[in-house]
Amino acid sequence: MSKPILHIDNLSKSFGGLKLFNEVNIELQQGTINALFGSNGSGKTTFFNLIGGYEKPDAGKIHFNGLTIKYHNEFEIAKAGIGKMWQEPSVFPNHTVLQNLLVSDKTHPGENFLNYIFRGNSIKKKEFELKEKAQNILQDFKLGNKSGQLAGSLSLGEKKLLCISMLLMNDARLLLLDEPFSSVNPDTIERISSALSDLRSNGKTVFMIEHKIKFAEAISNTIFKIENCKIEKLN
Amino acid sequence: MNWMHILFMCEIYVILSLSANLVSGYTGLLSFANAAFYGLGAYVTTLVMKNFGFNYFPSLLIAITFNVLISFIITFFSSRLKDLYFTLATLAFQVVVFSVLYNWEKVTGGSYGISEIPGVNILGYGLNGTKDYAILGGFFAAIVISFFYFFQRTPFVRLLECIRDRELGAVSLGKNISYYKFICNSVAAAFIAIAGSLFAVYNSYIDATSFTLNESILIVNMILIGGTGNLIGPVFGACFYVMLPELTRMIPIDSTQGASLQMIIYSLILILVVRFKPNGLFGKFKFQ
Amino acid sequence: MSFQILVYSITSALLLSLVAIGFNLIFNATKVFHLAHGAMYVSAVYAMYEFNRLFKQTLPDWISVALSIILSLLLLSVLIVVIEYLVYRPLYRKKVNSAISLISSLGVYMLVVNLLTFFFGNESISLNNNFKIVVSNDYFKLTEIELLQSIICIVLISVVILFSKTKFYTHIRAITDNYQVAEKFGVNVQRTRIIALIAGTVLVGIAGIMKGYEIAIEPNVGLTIVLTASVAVIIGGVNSLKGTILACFAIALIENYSVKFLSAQWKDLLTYTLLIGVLVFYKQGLISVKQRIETR
Amino acid sequence: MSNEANILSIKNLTASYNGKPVLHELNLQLEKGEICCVIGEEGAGKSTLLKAITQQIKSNGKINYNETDLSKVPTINMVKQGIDFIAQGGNILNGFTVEEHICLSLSERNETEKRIVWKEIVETFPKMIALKKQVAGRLSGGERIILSFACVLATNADFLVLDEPTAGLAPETCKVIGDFLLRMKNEKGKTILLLEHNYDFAFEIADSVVTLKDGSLSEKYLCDVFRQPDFVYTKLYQTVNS
Repeated sequence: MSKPILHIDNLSKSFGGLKLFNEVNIELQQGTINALFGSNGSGKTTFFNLIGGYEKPDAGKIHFNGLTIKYHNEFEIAKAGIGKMWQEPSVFPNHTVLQNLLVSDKTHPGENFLNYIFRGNSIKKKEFELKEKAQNILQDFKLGNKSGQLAGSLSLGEKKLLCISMLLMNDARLLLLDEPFSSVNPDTIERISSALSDLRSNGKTVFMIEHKIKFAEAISNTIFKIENCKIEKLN
Repeated sequence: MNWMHILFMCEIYVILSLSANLVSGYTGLLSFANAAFYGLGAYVTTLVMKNFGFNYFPSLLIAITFNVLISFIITFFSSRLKDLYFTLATLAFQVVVFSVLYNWEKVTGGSYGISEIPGVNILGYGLNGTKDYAILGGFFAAIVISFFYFFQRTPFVRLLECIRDRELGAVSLGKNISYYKFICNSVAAAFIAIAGSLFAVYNSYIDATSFTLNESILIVNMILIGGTGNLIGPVFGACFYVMLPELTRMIPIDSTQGASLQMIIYSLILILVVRFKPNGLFGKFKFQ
Repeated sequence: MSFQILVYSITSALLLSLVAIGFNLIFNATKVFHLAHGAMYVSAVYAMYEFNRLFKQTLPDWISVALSIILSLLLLSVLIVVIEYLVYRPLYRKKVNSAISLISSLGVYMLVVNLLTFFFGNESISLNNNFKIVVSNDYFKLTEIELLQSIICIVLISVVILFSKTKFYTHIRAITDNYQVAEKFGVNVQRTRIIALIAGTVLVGIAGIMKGYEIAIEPNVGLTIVLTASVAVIIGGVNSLKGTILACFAIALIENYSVKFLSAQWKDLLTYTLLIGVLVFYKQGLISVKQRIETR
Repeated sequence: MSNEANILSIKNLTASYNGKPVLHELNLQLEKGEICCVIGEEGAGKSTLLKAITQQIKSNGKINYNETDLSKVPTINMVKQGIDFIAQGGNILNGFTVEEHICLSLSERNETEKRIVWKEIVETFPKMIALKKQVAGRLSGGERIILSFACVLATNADFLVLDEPTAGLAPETCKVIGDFLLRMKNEKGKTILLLEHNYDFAFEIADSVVTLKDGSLSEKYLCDVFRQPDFVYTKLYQTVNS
């Protein structure tokens, strides 16, 4: 029983007078794919915003492998390893696919400004390393041929694939995907689900919101359902 | 037409527009506070040189650190406010700094300004005449231009542009947005301090009226007409705007009307550039 | 003595709310941070001055004043429609971000004010302010023009409050929200924009003329006036006219009482620090509805 | 389907959207009271087709509805012309409450009609009444689509153009929308142009199907053919969505 990567204990949240969650307790195991279903307006996106630290819960705590999520700045939670893909995938449109990946890496030389002045040549070496890593990831996601193309010109499906590969480059351990399969054609769905199972095989955890139940069920280990402000585990 | 004076003014405005471009071109936030930092740079250098008797270069360093500290305010604005309200906050900051410089008699000499500012002497050789100052100005301008030339090659700029295009995307990748905005604002404020101090020692008399909101609008004009997000745009914008008043001096009208005529031309160009060429003549980044 | 300041604050608050309501209407209808509003304020006084000088010889006094007011407001409306067609509409079509519309409006402001100083010189002008004191007791003195101002303002403000119940104001609110969806609901966006612009400009024109009778108007006082009005609009909440009016009273009181302690030259500093404070700490006033996170 | 003249006829329509040419020489005819579904994946030009019909973007080619040339009708009078539409994600004014949305759509109707329509909305979309005072900006994706349908019911237009009404909706909501559209067609004889990429939903309710691929339309297949015994159904099903 590997230790839970994400542990939520009695979380409750209401949104503009509407009670969304009260006393929700769930745990996600490391290296699994989990899907979350729920009728419309049941607050699935709000739930992901809570985990990502973009919204404050009314009560309850969220633990991500030992670290309790604090709510003053969102980027720290993302740095700790929770990657988030929005419903509208947030790729950088005016940069090439390769540049998108380079920027997503945690150790991107842009991190701190001062080492430009003192360690100029280590920057070039680091840049070469990152390009190497980015190319491999692109091959795995079969986006290799598009590495020079501007991210803005990709189709929605490819943007979602690029977004997932950026999170992988960012070494996110828990990936929150908001509707990865919606309004995407079948062969891209195939590519996305094979990418997700690769992620699972090298120890990443995926937590996704999805309406296309038959695609989500096919690849998820556990399924959760939101039912009148509670989240239950189905299988 | 005194060519040395024009050259010196070109150097000052190249430094100013390149720094303004760093704030607006790479973070996508349009700031009207550049003239405020220009004024603060000038006043701090003058006050340090006159009251504490320091030489030019140490007081320049003090002015730079002072401007960098003050630039925290702009970073605070940029982390909380989005495009329109950020621009508005910097406009208000500009007017506040101007009215402090203009009204605080005890320290800044109020509306009379400060005169007899000591000149610059390097290793005993005192600079005098516009030719010497043009050389000093050229030296500083060269530093600023080469800094930006190499700055554009680094991966740091790529990250800045990504943050500018999709801030939320960068946050969800764990990038600390305000750190990068702080870097841009403080480096820009430091360079602007150099321009301010150069103007003070060159003119040997400064008063608040040369650091008004109109000055900020002029600097914004420069990066808008030249275009942002690269090197040629701001440099061209600066030289164009320094040449322009020389032409209006040709037309036989009295000086007060001349000033209004200049502002009429600036505002007309501003409106036309924003409407027809939003990313300026050479610029890459469009304020869309 | 302090009661006199209270009375003075009320009259200046009423005047400020005329400008602020005009600004609010235009900002909501066109999403442009209409700094040129200040230029309209000043050019109303200049137009009034010129028309009055023209008609004074030929017509009896009060007819020439009435005629000049109407002609000045007409001239302003034509001017704002020209600005809409030449500057604001192309930007609206290109869906430009709001900082760019702020600069263009600032460009228009600079253009109009400097055209005025180019032709009429830099000195301030005033419309014969030799008015006798109508109400005077040991508490406060009220000159004729201030009384007239207050009455006109109260009338106009109540007209505007009634107006905010009509279909037309819901159209403005719809355009503020999302003009494409508003078009689907049958809201004629172009026409509403023009009407809002003209209504706002007429209001600010009247405010300018009335102030012109009270004190001398400097050509570049417009920017401070419109930015003070924008502070009221932001504090009062961008989409509530009543909020704007209440905020105008608050600002007028703060400004006038503080001028009593520190000297008048610091008045600008106070207004702009107030603007910064409101912008930075009063986030709620800017985003009228708490949108969902992704649309941030 | 009645053999009246085509209520809507689109002849060699070409349109482009922010610079890129999207639709090439489109031809489509709809009879009155027909639910026609245009199937195409995202980026094939469905939203552009909606924007072209409702004159939100300029396009060349002829679009006639009830013998009136739509290029002369601006978007704001579309409802008077009897045409209503729902863009992708629903048409929502964030600052307006649910009630204000419906009043806006009812603005052209007199008092008696208003009461009748309100009663009808309460029956078909009970959830809307619970959210009556709720500000639309806080509604979830599905609730926004249902609110848009309530507005469509309020304007009572005869021709509806719907762009991916079921995108991102849970199955039971799709069911509600499907029944609503069928009721609109059968009881009120409305013509509906459905732009969808979700096949199962489209096939249940559509009378005819057309595929849109890279901006050009295929032949129009009548759905009854699909509803024949199984083997025909599966064969044609593959060809259509190849």
